[in-house]
Amino acid sequence: MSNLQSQDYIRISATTTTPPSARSWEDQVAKLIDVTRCIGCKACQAACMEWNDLRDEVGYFEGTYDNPLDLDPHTWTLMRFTEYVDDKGDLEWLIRKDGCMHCEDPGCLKACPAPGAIVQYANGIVDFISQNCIGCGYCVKGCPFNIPRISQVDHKSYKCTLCSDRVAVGLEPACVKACPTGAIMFGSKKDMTHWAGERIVDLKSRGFENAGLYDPPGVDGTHVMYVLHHADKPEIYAGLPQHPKISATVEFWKGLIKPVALAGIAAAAISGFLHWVIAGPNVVQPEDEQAAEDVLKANDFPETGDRGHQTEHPT
Amino acid sequence: MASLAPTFGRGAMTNTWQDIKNADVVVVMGGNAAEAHPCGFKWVVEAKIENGAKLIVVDPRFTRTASVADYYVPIRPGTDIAFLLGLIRYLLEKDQIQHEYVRAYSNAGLIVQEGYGFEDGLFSGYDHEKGDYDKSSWTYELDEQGFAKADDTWQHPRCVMNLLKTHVARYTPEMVSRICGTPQDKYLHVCEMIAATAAPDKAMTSLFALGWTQHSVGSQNIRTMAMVQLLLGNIGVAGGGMNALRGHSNIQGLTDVGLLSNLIPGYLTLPNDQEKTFDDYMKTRQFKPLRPGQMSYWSNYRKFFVSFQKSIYGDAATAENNWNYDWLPKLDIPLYDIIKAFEMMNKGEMNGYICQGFNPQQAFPDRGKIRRGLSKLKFLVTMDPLDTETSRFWENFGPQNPADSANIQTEVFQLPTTCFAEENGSLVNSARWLQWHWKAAEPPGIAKSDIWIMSGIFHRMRELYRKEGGAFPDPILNLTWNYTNPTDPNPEELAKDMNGRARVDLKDASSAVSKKAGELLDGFAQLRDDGTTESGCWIFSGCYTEKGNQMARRDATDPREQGIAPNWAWAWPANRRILYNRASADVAGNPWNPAKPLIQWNGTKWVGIDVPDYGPTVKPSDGVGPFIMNAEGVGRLFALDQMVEGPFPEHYEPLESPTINALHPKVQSNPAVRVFPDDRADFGSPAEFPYVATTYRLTEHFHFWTKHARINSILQPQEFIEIGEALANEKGIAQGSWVRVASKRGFIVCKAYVTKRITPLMVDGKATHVIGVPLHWGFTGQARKGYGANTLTPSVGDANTQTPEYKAFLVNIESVNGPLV
Amino acid sequence: MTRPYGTLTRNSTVTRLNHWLTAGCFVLLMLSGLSMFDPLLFWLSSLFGGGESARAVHPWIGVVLLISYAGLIIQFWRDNLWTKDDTAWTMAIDKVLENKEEGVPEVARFNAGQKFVFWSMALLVPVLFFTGLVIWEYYFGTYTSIPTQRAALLIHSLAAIAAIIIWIVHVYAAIWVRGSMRAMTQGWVTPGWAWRHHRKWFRSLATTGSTGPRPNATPRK
Amino acid sequence: MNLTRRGFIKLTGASLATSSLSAMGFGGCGEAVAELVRPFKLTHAKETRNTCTYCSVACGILIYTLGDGALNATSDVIHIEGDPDHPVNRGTLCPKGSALLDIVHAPTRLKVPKYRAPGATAFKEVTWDWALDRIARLMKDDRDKNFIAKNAEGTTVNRWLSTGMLAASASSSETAYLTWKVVRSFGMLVFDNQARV
Repeated sequence: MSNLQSQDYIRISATTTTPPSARSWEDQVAKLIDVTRCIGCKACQAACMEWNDLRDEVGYFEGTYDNPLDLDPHTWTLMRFTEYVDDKGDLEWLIRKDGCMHCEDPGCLKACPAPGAIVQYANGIVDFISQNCIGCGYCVKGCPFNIPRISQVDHKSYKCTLCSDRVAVGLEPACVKACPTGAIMFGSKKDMTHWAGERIVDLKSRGFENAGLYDPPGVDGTHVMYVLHHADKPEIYAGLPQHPKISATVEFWKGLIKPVALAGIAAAAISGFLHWVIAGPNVVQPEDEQAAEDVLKANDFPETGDRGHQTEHPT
Repeated sequence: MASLAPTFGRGAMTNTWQDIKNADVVVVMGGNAAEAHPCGFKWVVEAKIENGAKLIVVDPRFTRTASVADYYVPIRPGTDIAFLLGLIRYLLEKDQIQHEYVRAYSNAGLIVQEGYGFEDGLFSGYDHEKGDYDKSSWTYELDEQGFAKADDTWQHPRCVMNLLKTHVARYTPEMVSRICGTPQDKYLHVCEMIAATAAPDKAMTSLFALGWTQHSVGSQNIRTMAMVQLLLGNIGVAGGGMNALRGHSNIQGLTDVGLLSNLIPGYLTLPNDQEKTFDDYMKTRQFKPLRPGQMSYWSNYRKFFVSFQKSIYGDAATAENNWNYDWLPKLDIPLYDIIKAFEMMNKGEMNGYICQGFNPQQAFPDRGKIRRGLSKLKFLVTMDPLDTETSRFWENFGPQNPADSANIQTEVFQLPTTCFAEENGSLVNSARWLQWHWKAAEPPGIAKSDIWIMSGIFHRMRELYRKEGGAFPDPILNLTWNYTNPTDPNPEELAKDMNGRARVDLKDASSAVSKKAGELLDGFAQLRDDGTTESGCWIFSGCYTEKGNQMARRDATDPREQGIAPNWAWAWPANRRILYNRASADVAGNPWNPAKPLIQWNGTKWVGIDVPDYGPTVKPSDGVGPFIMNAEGVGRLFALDQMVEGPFPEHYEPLESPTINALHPKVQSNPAVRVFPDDRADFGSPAEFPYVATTYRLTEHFHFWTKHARINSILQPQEFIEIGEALANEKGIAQGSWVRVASKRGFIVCKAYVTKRITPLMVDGKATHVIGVPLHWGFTGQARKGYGANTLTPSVGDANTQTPEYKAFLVNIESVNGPLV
Repeated sequence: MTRPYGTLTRNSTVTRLNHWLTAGCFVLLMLSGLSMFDPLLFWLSSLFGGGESARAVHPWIGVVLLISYAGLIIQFWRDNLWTKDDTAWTMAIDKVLENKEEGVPEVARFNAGQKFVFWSMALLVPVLFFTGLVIWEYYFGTYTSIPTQRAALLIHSLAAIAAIIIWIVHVYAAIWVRGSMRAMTQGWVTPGWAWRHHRKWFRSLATTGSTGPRPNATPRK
Repeated sequence: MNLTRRGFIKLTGASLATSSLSAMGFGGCGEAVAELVRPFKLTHAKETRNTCTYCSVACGILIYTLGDGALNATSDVIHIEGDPDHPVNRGTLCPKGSALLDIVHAPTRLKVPKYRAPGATAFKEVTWDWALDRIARLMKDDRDKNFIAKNAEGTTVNRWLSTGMLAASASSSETAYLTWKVVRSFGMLVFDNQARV
């Protein structure tokens, strides 16, 4: 494995600046979340808050172990608990660490209108650069996993950075380091995929026939992947989407209609210009004035005050 | 651990945390390792992944540990002994025991004397008046030399093996299921999985914690599994053991250093009133071997004791004054434990109490009684980094602490202390490792270390006694205090005190000087009983030697990656990482499991990756047993007189139980348990309180500390209880709604978590509901204000250790509209 | 106000102020909206002091536009009701475009093109407003599902594009038909202008003796 | 590394136009790109090895403090994470350990000694000297009054039962040893720790 640091970028939101390409030694990274090893202890959540200096408000117990209740600008990763009764009638406590999936084809970045507010580094990390964020919320609509959250305080969008600051100096993300049971692993995407394969063999030997890797092709794969006991039913893990991809609505909005709309606007303007050139202005003629005067007279149109203050004869 | 010592000789976790990865089967029962010890639990996950291990979880609730288990079975709180004795019956009936191991390394073949018996729930010698046993019949039949008689063929009707068979015969699968509520097929499946580790090269580890200790039969819970492990040959081997997962960072250390009512550092014990003289005292402690040729290491007791007295009293302790034996306080009762202390407070028998880093207002049973007790004190001193409930017990916080300040005459001192980040020192972890840590920052404000504060109190007391005289000032005036800075001794000096040093030039057998006067000792083998050595805690001897601070070692090298890391920090005793590791090899000294040997005999000495828990050159043919602390050299299936309620475990119902004891209705609960009359009056009946409650930790919190930390308060913000869907439906309790949970002693009003993870159990044909009560909340800190689980718990303890019965008691529950204001 | 002798009032002062408020809002919305629509046009946000302020101010301008346009609707709706003549006028649009209005049905106060602009905007402005509310993150971000917001964004964009194109037509028409701009700036037109472009309207004023913008209720004598 | 996978954005006339606009001062693309990752916060922080204060797994931790220890710098804990060298935790920490920073800096950490007089409804701040003098006075008076030198049978028992102590499970063994010495030199028997709860 070569260097995994977040040095170069391969995509920047809303800009056409060419990404640098001379350095080609960067490998793509991945975080592998092995749900089957996870005990739901929330160490990842705590480590994330501690490292990233995030402190939410202290909430309330709301009839679930999910605390806080949802991702928010101060909660970039969240354990979601599901009590699931399997086909055999046995209880399984499915616990999934939710957070940014770092899509290879990031919908947030595609949707973002602010230049440089979302970048994708060469190692695959999709990062929000808060200084450039305008707070429009388009990333929220662009994301197929419902991850980014807009702060009501500073109107910036926030989500997991995959600890790009740690990765940049050669460290693993804070959640990965903390995870007590090794349910979160970090390395090159190639290595993580390989390791997931070994885990799946073990799980199948323990009776989980549908164990598998969640690396959805709809977004060209992700840099955060899951090992699931029931990969055939990802939705039982607190609604992990079966076939995530950037919404067709968003693709259309950020794709085809942009050039078509600009073309349409331009066409309208050009048509006007051409009409001007060809037909020219529509100007009132003296005959028109005369005809109008005749009508007015015929109707015995009253004199008005205005008429007494004539300063200019209409043409 | 007053259950492992009677069985194996020492009361501590036998193996290391990392060694768990060598297990073939991991049983988590009487604990919830994933929840309470996530970072230790990683080695269970490693065992599963790297060793193909199977994880079995037996728990009233489907816990976080269960969420990654291969097999989970439910059990009614407080019935573990029935489950495990049934397991022993299964193992004996199916002959799934490791024969050679049991024959050589347990007391299965020793013969018990004739007077011993068991009938209708009581062992021989019970005194109904006193509620106590005369334990004289619980012993071996001795021969002329004072050695126990043995029958290695197990033919003798009174050999331990046969007594055991008879004892467990009643625990049929039907009976187990009837008592525990565990479905029979699931129970038998667990038996089958566990029995597989009887093979010599297979190991099972038992991970347990307060889920076993916090019962009126807590010690016997553990002992029963210890017996299972002996029968399966799983003690002393890699991946085996009885792994008592201690709760607090230095609770092992505090126990090692003897900060309990009856202890002297190093598991020496204080004298009692009957031991009038030093000789009386020594008689019951210097255990002579009960079998020929055994080490019976406690026969060195005198060396440890004298060296200890020299350490704390120096020149004032002499042979002539019996090393100041009389300066030690004597006990008139077995223990002045916490339950007794608060009983005394409530009766007005106590005036002062010092709580050092301890929060009894939340942590002790029956919070109401605790508050009433503290209110009767003249003074209370708290030393804590945090603003504890105890230090504010007198302040009215509404229903969570309805104190009447004006009527509480207690003077309270709230002293701010340093925390871990602000001091040097060592902590002993569960696996007995003494690990040094370094100060990183200054404490906030003018907070001071506990060392500074205790020294301050001591110096002022000593000064007052010097000036004014008073009651028996001698021990105070003569306490050794040779520290560079007497007002703030540095931890390194204290560590050296515990390690011990030579007081004169020590000479070895050849009369050469082996240690110069004043030099630090290399280990407890150098201790002497003539006053020429001193050591503050003999089991720690070797932790700080002339070679430096061994506890600060940071070489993580792990030979064969077998989870020993012998050069990381230092472990007591003598840096042994796996206790009883002699038992990892067969009688001839060859490892049971050649793939994972710990030590083995190479013809001249014991070699391997661990320090032998054995004489390093003792030949296998000498027949010395692997349990060197025990007078018989073997592990005890029959515990002699070491346990107060019997040499074998027996199922007794919790003091508050929803059912009658199916085995012996006349002896419902532990007959040797101590209950104060006022506490007994506060026990509830199943008619009034029909549901079984159990209290526990959540992984997001640590006791009542982390509610002071913002992040942890975010992760679990508010007090709640857990109930199954069936009970919730019956009671009309909606998810996340408010409920009132009451016991005879008090009530809490909090949110309800309705879960599939708790299901009703069929106990004696009746559906029994369990209510889970997480314990972390209180009225100070960052989290939402709560009552605390111990508002509900009963003030009764384990008969041996007086550990409160937090894990099984009775409550009622009802839906309410909202919190009390 | 001083104005030439014999001219007719095409738009009252209130109407004109209302129009230009609407127009100003529209232009600002268009500029800020386009800056968020396509990265190519993000530089337009600089006109508002940057992307963040463009984002912040856009929905508020939208609220003003909605209210303002409602005012225009109240003033204009009756004169924009579609008639058979409008259909005929539309059929003869080629002649109109060639500036040959003879033979085209006489037009009342508004011609079919103007009515089209009016009713299009009357439809698009509320559409833009309500879809805008759905995607107004600060206040309404949590009230609707993300798929709803995605649809709203798409509809908002499409509606905006349509509105911009219609706006271009509207602006060009004002430039093309001389005198129209003044009708909305100073408010008056010459009788000849009225005769040429809105003859029916002109007749209604003449016969009722009104100087505009609307005929009097009863014909003179 | 597959270059084609890197998804280069193609240069188009439009992008040239944008670039020119940027060059003219419109838009913030140039500045945007300069803002890459958040600076690593521990580059020169002092690292101290310590042990987690909670459970008995005794995970190794690294405490990072502000400043390099120079005399003129006031040090403060800024971050705590797992010690990767530690054989048990190997760098991992549980949710309590991961949040140790918040217990070090808890708003409810005590900073000064406080005293509550009998019947009072609030604490008041006191000096260490005052507090320790008062405690010693109360203890000595109680000990002198209630010390039991001999029991009813006349056996020397030298015990003091009317004042008790609970010792801290998170304090070091060295603290524990010193505490033991002090407490037993007084003859105290009502003495316990968290081993039971």
